[in-house]
Amino acid sequence: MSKPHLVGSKSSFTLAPELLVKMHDLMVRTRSLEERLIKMYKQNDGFFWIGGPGEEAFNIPLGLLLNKGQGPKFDYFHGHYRSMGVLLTLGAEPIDALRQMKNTATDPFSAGRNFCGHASIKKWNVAPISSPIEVQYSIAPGTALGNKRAGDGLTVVTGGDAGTAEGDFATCLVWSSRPGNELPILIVVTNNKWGISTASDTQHGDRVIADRGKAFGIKTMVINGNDPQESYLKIKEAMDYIRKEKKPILMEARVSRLYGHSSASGANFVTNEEDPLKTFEERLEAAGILSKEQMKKIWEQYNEQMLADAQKVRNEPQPAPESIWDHVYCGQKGKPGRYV
Amino acid sequence: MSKPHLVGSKSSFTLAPELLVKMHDLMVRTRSLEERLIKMYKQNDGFFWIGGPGEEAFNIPLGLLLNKGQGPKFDYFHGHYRSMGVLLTLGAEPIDALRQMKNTATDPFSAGRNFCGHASIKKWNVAPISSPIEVQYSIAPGTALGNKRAGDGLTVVTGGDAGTAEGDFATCLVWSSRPGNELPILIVVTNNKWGISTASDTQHGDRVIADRGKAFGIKTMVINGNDPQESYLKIKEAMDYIRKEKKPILMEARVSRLYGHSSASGANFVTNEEDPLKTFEERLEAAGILSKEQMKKIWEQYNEQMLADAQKVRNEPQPAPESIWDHVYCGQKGKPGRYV
Amino acid sequence: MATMIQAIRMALAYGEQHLGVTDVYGEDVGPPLGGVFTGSMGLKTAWNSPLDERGIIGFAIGLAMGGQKPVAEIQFVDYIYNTIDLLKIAGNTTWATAGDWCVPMVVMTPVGSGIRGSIYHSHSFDAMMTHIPGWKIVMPSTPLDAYGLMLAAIKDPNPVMFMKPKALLRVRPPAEDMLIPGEPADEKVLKDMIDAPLGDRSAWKPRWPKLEDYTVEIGKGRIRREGSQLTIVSYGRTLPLCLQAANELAGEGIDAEVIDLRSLWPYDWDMISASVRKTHKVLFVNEDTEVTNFGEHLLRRAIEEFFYELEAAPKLLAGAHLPGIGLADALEMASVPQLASITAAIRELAAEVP
Amino acid sequence: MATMIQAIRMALAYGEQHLGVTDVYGEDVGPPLGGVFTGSMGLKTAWNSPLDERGIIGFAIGLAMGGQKPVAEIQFVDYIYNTIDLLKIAGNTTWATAGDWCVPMVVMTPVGSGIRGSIYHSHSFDAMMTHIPGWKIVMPSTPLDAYGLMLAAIKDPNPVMFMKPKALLRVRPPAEDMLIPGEPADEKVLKDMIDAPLGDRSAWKPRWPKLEDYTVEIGKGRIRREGSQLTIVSYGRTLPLCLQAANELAGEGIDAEVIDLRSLWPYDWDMISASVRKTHKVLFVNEDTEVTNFGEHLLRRAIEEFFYELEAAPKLLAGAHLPGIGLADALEMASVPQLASITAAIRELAAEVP
Ligand SMILES: Cc1ncc(C[n+]2csc(CCOP(=O)(O)OP(=O)(O)O)c2C)c(N)n1
Ligand SMILES: Cc1ncc(C[n+]2csc(CCOP(=O)(O)OP(=O)(O)O)c2C)c(N)n1
Ligand SMILES: [Mg+2]
Ligand SMILES: [Mg+2]
Repeated sequence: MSKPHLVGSKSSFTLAPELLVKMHDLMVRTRSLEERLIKMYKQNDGFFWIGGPGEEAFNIPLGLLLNKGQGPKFDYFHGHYRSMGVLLTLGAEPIDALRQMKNTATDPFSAGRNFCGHASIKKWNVAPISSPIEVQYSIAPGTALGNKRAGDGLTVVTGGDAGTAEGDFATCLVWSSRPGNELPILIVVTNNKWGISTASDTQHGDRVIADRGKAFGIKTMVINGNDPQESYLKIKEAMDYIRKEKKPILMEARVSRLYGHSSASGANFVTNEEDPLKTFEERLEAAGILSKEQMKKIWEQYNEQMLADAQKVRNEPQPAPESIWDHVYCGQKGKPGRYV
Repeated sequence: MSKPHLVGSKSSFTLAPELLVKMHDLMVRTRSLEERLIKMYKQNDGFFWIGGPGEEAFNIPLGLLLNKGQGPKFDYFHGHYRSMGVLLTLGAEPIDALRQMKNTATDPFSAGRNFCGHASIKKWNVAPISSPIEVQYSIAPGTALGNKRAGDGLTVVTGGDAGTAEGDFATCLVWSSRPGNELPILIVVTNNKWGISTASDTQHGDRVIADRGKAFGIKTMVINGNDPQESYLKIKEAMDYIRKEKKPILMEARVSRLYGHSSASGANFVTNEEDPLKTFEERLEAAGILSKEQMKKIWEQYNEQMLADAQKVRNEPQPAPESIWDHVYCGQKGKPGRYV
Repeated sequence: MATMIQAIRMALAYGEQHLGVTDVYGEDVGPPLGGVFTGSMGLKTAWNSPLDERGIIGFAIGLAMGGQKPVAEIQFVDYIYNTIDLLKIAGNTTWATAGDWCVPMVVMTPVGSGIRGSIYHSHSFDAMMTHIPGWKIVMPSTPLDAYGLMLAAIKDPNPVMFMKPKALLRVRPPAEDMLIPGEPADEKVLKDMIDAPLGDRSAWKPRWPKLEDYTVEIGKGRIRREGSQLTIVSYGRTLPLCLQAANELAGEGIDAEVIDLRSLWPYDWDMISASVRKTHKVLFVNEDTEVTNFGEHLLRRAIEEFFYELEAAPKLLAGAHLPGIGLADALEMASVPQLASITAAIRELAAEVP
Repeated sequence: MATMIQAIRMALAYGEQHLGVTDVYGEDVGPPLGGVFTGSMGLKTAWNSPLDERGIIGFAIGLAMGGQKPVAEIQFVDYIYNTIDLLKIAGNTTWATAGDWCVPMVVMTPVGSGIRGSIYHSHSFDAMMTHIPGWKIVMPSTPLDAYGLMLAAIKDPNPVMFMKPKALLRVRPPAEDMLIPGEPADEKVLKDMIDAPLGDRSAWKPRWPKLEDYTVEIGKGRIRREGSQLTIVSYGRTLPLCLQAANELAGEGIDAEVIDLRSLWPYDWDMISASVRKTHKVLFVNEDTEVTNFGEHLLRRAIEEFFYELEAAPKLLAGAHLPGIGLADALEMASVPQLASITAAIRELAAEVP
């Protein structure tokens, strides 16, 4: 990929142009992947699509700010099915997401077992993404305690707004704020104001979800997750506080849901929500940081790459039936007897 | 029981003396019952004791203010294992509590099946008290919706402070405050600062539990549950609001735990917590409403009654083994086949 | 000629109109969606709940106690596992109170494999559910039975678990089934009356047919095929496969009786007994994982009562004892009974000689 | 001569000192109480958690993923039923990630009847737990086995469910058991070293004996009595009762073999097979409710493999299929197997002739 030329001019940005360009690149890459996944679904190259288009302006900064590595000295990330942007930013390869979409044997996240977007990357402390809403909030405090014991690492957990109605969200607040045993954890709610077909204002008396942290003495933040610069700065501020104080923060990020809930609701682009990538591109152009031309090229490159990758994946093998017996237990392969 | 003579003098009370005398009477009755239950346990007339000594100053006013009856036009009460004072105030007979303690066949609450204090009185909308902590908070909003549809009834749910760490407490807040579908429910936490052996300030970042309602727009109150007058006035205020507005209130009542957690921790009187009944008696005497003599007599009468009742219960039959098959299903008795 | 999901929807409409159903609710159950499988589209008492399964079950118990008649939905049974304590409470309240309270509530939830649902949209629940006393448990395999069992569930004064086999929700009824009393014979006419249009449906209202009462008694199975040589007992998704296998094997001279259990608890032991006493061979088929499986209970009971009459070891064909069902075709196929494995199991049983 | 609860405590102390256990936690697990059954008294990593079972299990998964080695307690198994989804996640994480993550955690929890625990302190969990793939599951019936199984559980890289039979926690070891390696022979000496005093214990510290490694391999049963005429397979509370019944019945000329399964998953099928192939009769005993019961799985497998070798119908003796165990003596006695019912079942099986 050729480096775009940086135009140093007046801008509405305070972040360095290099960083903005990098974020833009990663956002396009992520969106391009999601759109390829949707196409695969529509072309019958996968049974189900769910993903994060509309959350790039939050997910990419988050991925950039995570301290990547394995074990409790490094940050843990407990994401959900809209988190692929975070993972790509950490360094995951788009083709691996396509593999999971196509449930190939080569899918490194689940060997063809799990839905697309349900990744797992232990070497970078990316916890397995599983379908049940909100359980990650009961689990994440555990890795945060590991972090606290090992040094300056922290744990990030994310999930949607509707899911905060599950008790696990409260569990996360309780376990993260035990007096004298506060945990270094960034508790994120990506609020798109929907749970599938259900509008949040019909269900949530807690109109500002972040306010739920206050009773626990947890510092709270509400941010515009559609603005990558604001996201970057606020996540950084939050992480600095958490690493230093070893205390939780509850952050609500307002985001968009650009292709509806999932393929079950059609996976078509919606026009009545802000597209954070479009907004960002307008600002980048206005600030003279990237030209329309340059951005178009980036899009084209990624779109081509995704298409090529998808074609490659199409020819990869499906998992063998007998593979179902592998990995019931740690390190186990094959079926030793009547049962594993 | 002979009516005590009312001395009308200056007092720290604003409630009518008749009401204060009635509350005192019911508080003594409740305490006397609990102390008899503890004695029964210690004399091997029961396997386990748990109860509410220390919560009378809250429970009796609550019982007095409930609108008793069957069905959604009337108030529902979802209590827990420290709620016997509420039930006695509604009109339950102490001897029935002794029967449950002794797990006799005559135990009207569970026919010898459940622990003492685990009552159920459908004819007065008293929901079954069950052992699992906090589940009543997930259940109570349902009866509150029944209330809302039927008229001016409301639902009261109570439980301890430690139990609010369960997700069910959050569930109760969520379901009670859905915008446009708020429920007429009084959500009570009786905070004695303990969960068995665990001090609440070691576990609860939410130092004021009632604050958890605020994010949901739920009106909150923190009251001195050791003061029967304050309890009465505040519960009344809360109920008036709920009946009128059809909206929830979250009330935290600070109470004492006077005999430890249960018989498992010895069930011995603790001296380092306020005894609300003792405080009340001192105030009643100071106000000239009841004399020491009068109060002593009330105690004696109840203590005698409880003893006599306990002796009676001792001779009542234990449940028959084959009774286990009854009531698996609504209205069913006996074992029709290989299985019920 | 309703599909099963239409039949369920009509039963709920009948329930609202005639049986006092007050609330049909759960995640995305109300407008605009009307359920992820359209099971509650257009119902007048349907509403969307918070995303909180514990709340959904708890609320149903409360509604039942509060004089209401709820039908609560868990969107996928895969998400019911944080509510087992509440299901137990619904099931033990009458017993624990020595009959004081009854808990008349219905929980409905899609179960099983068949839609490439991967790890969390493929669960079966028959094993755990039959281990929870105090409930009645049903699972239809035809639209008519779905209608009749839903009405029975609504009328029952106890908690009833209504399991909807995902794979069969859009399948047409078998030829031998009569119409649901009141439904138009033409499926297009029906669709026009009760299915919401695509796109904006805010102004849409269903026109329910003049539905009639029709109850399938809980606890009664149904012989879907009579046979003399062996008995197959199944329910839900695997039932039509058993039937198909039995019909196909008839050509090989294997004459199998196929029982649709329909009610898992209480279950129709009289029907199973009579059949096994006739055939002396029995195969139990379901798709839950096979360890501590409800079919093992039925098999144990068969052993208890017919050990000396059996002419072959009774068999269970069930799902692989694995943590999940994988997404890829081959994985799902290898994990739960399919036509081929059912056919093989029947053949094997038929061939077994003592 | 430790009791089982002392043995567990010593195993946890050994685990802290030598096996990297970082957290022993749960409700009232830390000081001052050290567990409602004293199982974690004096442990240096023991701490009290919020009253939140979902939090306890979720946190354990997180700790395991975060490089820690947790032993989490659910105070009574009766309160585990709102965490089944999380137990399933602990059990499916390795499989769902195709081996990427392992989840090395131990959950310990008291199970079963025997203390007049009424409806919510008497639950058994073997049926539901064995229906959750991906776990290992153990339940000792002697102090030595408890010690050895706890060390095995801690060393295992998978989630392990350690069920503590409530009724046996304070029982002394059987005569044939050796001492736990390192423990003093005199129970008073041991008590003095590791049991906290009554009253104020804020200054108290345990003096742990110089404990040694001793592992009971998960998946291995133990023949507690050799016999030739029939096989009894049990575990937990009912095991000593089976043993007592077998010993008493020896006088009547009934020679029963008694297998303590010890591990429920994986279980020692080799041991069961060898025994049944010898005796041709088998009785499975446990106290969980009898419908969709783990003993039904074992019985089904026996039928699958030995149908034609059995000289009597294999039997299951288990708990009544009821919503709870009642408080009154007579109710508890009538609900779960006791010495009398076990004895009767053995007699009946011994007398059965084809
Ligand atoms: C426990 C559970 N219940 C239900 C579902 C089905 N489901 C999948 S996504 C979803 C809505 C989630 O909404 P929200 O938490 O706001 O996240 P969003 O999808 O809007 O990002 C539901 C109900 C599930 N996956 N898990
Ligand atoms: C779900 C559940 N977990 C654990 C227990 C065991 N238990 C009984 S009472 C109790 C402490 C309750 O504390 P709190 O809620 O503050 O009420 P309190 O007893 O102090 O009134 C515990 C842990 C239980 N009954 N239910
Ligand atoms: Mg959302
Ligand atoms: Mg308390």
